[in-house]
Amino acid sequence: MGLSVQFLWLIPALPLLAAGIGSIAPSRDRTLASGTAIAALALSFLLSCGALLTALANPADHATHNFAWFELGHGAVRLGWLLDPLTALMCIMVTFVGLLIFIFSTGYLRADARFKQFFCFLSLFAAAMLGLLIANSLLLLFICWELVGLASYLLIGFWFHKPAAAAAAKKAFITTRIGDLGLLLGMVWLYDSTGSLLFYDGGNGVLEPSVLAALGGSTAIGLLIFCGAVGKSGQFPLHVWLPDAMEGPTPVSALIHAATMVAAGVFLMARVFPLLTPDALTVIALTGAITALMGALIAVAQNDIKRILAFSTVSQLGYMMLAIGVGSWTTAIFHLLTHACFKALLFLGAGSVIHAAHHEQDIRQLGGLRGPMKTTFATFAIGMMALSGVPFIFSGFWSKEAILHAAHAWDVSQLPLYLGLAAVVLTAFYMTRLMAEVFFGAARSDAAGHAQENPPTMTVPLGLLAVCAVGLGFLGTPYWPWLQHTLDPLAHVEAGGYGLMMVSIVLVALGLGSGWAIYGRKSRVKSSAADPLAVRAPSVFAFLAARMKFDELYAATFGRLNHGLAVFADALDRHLWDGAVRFFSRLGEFAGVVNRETDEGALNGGFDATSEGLRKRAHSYSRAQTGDAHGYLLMVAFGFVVLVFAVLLGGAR
Amino acid sequence: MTAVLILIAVATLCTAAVAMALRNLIHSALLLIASWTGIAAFYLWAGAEFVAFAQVLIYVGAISMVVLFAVLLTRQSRADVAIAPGSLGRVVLALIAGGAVLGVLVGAVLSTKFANSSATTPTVTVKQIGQSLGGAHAAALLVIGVLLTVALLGAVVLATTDRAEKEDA
Amino acid sequence: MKSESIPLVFSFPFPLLSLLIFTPWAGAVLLTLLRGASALTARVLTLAFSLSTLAFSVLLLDSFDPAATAPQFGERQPWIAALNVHYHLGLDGLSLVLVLLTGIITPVALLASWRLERSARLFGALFLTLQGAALGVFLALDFFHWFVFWELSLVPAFFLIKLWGGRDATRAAYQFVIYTIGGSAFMLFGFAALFATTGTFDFNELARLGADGTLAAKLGAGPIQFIFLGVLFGLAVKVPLWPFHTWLPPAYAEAPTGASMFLTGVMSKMGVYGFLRILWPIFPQQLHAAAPWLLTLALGGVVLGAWAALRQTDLKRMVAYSSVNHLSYCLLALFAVSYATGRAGLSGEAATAALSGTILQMFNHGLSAAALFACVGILQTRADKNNMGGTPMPRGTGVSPLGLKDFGGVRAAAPIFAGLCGIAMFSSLGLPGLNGFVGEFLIFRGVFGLHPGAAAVACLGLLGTALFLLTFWQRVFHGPRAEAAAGEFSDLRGVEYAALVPLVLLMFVLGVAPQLLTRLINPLVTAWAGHLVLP
Amino acid sequence: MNLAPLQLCLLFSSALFCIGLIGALSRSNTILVLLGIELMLNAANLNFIAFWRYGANSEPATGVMFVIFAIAVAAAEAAVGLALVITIYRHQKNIRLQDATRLKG
Repeated sequence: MGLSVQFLWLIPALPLLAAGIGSIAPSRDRTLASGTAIAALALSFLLSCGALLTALANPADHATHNFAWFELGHGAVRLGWLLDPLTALMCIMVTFVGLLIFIFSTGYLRADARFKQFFCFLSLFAAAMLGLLIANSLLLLFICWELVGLASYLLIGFWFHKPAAAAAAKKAFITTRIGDLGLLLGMVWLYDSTGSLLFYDGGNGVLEPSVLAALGGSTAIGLLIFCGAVGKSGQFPLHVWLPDAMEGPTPVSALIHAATMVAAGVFLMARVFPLLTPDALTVIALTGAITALMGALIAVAQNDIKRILAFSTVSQLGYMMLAIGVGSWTTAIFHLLTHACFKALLFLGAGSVIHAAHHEQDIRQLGGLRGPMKTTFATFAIGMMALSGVPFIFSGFWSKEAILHAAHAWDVSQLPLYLGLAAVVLTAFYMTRLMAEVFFGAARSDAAGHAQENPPTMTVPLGLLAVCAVGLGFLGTPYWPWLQHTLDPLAHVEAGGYGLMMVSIVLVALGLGSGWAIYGRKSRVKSSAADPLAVRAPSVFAFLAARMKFDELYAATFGRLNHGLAVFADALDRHLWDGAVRFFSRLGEFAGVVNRETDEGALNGGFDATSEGLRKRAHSYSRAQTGDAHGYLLMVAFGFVVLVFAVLLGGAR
Repeated sequence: MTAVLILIAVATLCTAAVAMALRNLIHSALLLIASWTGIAAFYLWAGAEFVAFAQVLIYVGAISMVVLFAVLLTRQSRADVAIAPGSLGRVVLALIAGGAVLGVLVGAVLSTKFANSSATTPTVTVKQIGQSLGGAHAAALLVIGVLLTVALLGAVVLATTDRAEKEDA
Repeated sequence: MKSESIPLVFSFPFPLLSLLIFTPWAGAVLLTLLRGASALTARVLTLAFSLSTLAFSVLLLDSFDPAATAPQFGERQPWIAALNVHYHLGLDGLSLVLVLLTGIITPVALLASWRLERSARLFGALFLTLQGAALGVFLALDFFHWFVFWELSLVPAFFLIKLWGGRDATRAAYQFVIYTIGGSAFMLFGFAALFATTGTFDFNELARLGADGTLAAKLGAGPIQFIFLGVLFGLAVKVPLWPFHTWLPPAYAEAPTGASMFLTGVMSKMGVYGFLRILWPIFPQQLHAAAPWLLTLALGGVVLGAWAALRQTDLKRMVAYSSVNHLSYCLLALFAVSYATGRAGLSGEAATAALSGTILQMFNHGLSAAALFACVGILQTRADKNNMGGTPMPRGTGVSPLGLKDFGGVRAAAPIFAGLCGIAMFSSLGLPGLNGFVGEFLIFRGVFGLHPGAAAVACLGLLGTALFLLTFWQRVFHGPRAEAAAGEFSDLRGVEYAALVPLVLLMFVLGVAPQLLTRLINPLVTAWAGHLVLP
Repeated sequence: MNLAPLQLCLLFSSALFCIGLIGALSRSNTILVLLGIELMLNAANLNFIAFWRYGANSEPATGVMFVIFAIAVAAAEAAVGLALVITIYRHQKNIRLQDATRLKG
């Protein structure tokens, strides 16, 4: 039962409908709001499966359905849907993870007064995200891209009465918008160069060989589009919003800021991969590698459970970008899919912990939850091992290996590979630290002490995600690279390379071992005790804990610049332009003042005597000014008569 | 022809003279309107229809209204209308001055030999007026326009109640 | 029924366009005569007459032929034969879009000022006069009465600001009138000189002369440059083009809500309309020569307008600056088109996109800025009430100007208001799915093809807009409850819904289906873009 | 006495001028003074028309043009003058011209 491309719009339309219903439903009616949202997403999931069947029938084909949005000139601005394995797989991932997170949210936000709005926003997000995936036009993709940004803004600021949440929402929107401006410019540049924004259009789409040949490769367009991805996917140097976005409710962090939206940048780059020139790819690879290492480093020194996971997300997104940059976009998507599952699992696990521990997020305050929260512990452990890349069983291992192999095979530079390998150790290390602090040892606060396992609406999604976190890896092993070949039948998968695999296994073991040695063997006793690493290298640890001071740096540069520009613009208005207007309006007055000043100056200059005489004379003259208008008129009349007589008598002939 | 002119002249002069002499300002304003209408009639008689209509529009239509408004806005108690002390002297002085001017003018008119006037009435159509307004006299038209704008603004500014001053007072 | 009624209505010469202009004026006259009418009667009558524009527009839409690029429904009567002045009205796609905008904004603005306390009759009469004058500007095709309408619109605007405005209303009103009249005086001189040379006031005729270079040849290079600058100055003040905008923030900030909505929604469009209808067709060569400088000024408006808005603490001034920013995009696109005119190998596509974007942006900015002013007005009434212990507050009695810091947490108290205001804000910010995006995208697409550097700089403006609007939203609606919003901050009530909901609905509709508008203007714009040559 | 029509016209205008002059000189009410001045202006206009009608080899429309402009100026003068009257009234509560002597030297 396939879903043909003409009806692909149904996939985003259903959540959109649910959002519409949710927005007008009475806010008391909780089941209606959550029920429609979940039902709509479940239907979308089924439709996505149908779409995958259709796509698998002919994986190399890009089925499209294009239509005119509005007329422009002799042509029209056109949009369209696109169905290929990439779209279908992404849709399945988003709907599946989304569905589980929706179900989890019914438990997590049970007590919130604005339950209805939450599901309304979540449905809006799902609709926009799915629209982004099925878009066959960079314009439509951009539209949905902005809409997911809006949903993210609304959901980060869901608890808007908290100033921190409101500020974080604004920061996220503005930071991603900086990247989006690059995307917008890249888009109009592309439009201007090719006359189209459709990806595939029967030979005339921008990703098709004839148009690409005519375009002749433009590094600038590729890099501008990459700007959008940098903003959305939290790449260096625009990663600063992602950790702050954790102010939103935890299911939001799981869905938007870990599994789906932030991965949209990777998806975008995978989608426009044919446009990217080698130079652009080099930049992307290095950015990804730097991000991967930087995220992992910062994660080591964080204490908030969600922030650790957020920086881990930054780091993993860096891996994906690295994969794109070294030319293997299929492995990037492979890692995207596995990461979506295990990171959603980790976030939901964290959410489960936070919910049980009455919104305590500081890992120093937690501890010992292994006992009371067995399901959560088990599933979280699976997620942690998947993320760390524990060999052979867990999906993260296979996808990360694929990326490292692709980086190894890159013929430009081996630097990304080394940075990636360094990040592997750190990833294993900080995840071990997290596990040890949260689940082992003894409870270090009342909240942690009274924590209890959550209801099934929250644990069942955890279980399902754990299954995926294990199973998904087998779709893309080097021995059976089904996923890569489905996405791109021409993809060349690096087989073999056991040496590299051994190295990476050793590095993972190193990370896990050192983490356990430092944090697990002798667990923390008091919540106020200093971190063992902080004791050994206080300055480095403080620098990392302050997130490498990026926020401070930006506040000191761009923040100042922004403020300065505002002051400048305002002052320009108030003083220069308005002043110019006032200047003209007072020109006459000014002239008068000048006149008087000169007069007085002249008087004071030594003409006192003359002026005295003049003044007397003037005074007598001024007596003629009686102020009597009649008198003046009379004078005029007599003057006239005298004049006429004078003329007559003078004999002017 | 001449009889009509004399008739118009007498009517105009009489109304003007009475208007200047009356005490009641409203009456004199109304009489002045009549006088202006007489002038318009003279223009008609002279063949300048456009000017006649302009006269009617502007004097009879507009200025008279402004005058009436001004009169109504500045209505005073009866006492003020009475002739102020010492004004008899001024009336006499005025009559002397007026008489002198009149004498000079009449003398000049009567003693001057005018060149023989053309028998045919010059005709000027509205179209010609328009053409010279837009052509030869375009600059003057602009200046007049500016003058009117300035006068309008000035009148508004003068007549506006000055809030600050009122508060002071 | 419908098929029968059309020939009846349009048996020419049926003066539909004159009716369009003069029905509001008839309403104004009626209102002045109805001396004893109650405030409610006056308000309802005003609203009914202001809706006439919308009703006539429906008739117009019915028989408007988008494919014809010449003005339609023309009316041409000799008026002052001596001056070759004709009463000449006509409507093309551009005019139609603006007439529709006027038809939408005026009733909504009246609804937003529904509860205004003082003399509803006079307010209504002035508003209807303003509406008629604005329609006249959009429909006149002869400079003479175009200018009459243009100046006439100032008078009611002056009184609306002065009589119903805030504390500094008198100063703002005088500044507004004198500045704009000063601008138009230069324009008048310019046209008088044009008339002296060509003997016509007709726009089409003048555009023809301008396009084939006759005008420049007749006038000589020096004089036409001066005339061009005069007309440019007159229009630039009205739009306003940065840096001739300093009258705008005080005027918008001091005007009563409804008047602010009309000023920003319709009157600012008169200036852009003048650029498109007069300056660009009649002085193609001169505009082309000045385009690099003008582009710089427009960019100044885009960027500095946005950042100046960021600095404002008075909410109305902030929205006013956002108008400077948004209208500068319109001018940016036009100047870019003029800049690229005559370039070898110029494709019409970019110019089409830029010009369509300009027109869409005019309409969209009308909707979103009016909605934002309505929202600020609602905030203001609530704050006044809270300050005065429940009694509505007459303006002009020393209310402190509304600051960003006076509010906070309004979203918790009034979620529906917050939602509608948020939609208006995101529309103004250019969020896709709402109307603002389409125009801005087309402008960027066009300007990039014509002058890539300008497009890149203008991007900064988008960032600035997002910055100040989100700051506004965060301060006013988020966070804990603040002083002015404390106490009873009720959600929207009847009339306020009626003022905001139509605008918000239109934002959605036009965001999803811009075809509704582009259909009307596309052939016209395509024709414009097809004739981009210098004499 | 056999007078040419031109002379008749000129006499008419002289008389009107003097009536205006006498009125302006004799009355103390500022409005009436202004009206007298208006009459004087009108008399001047009469002359223009008269010379246009009977004058030798005059430009076809010059006299008419002069009158039109003079009427415009007179309108402006009346507007400003009466506005001044109202201002004076506001300041000194009457409109006697003799009392308005604040600006004297």
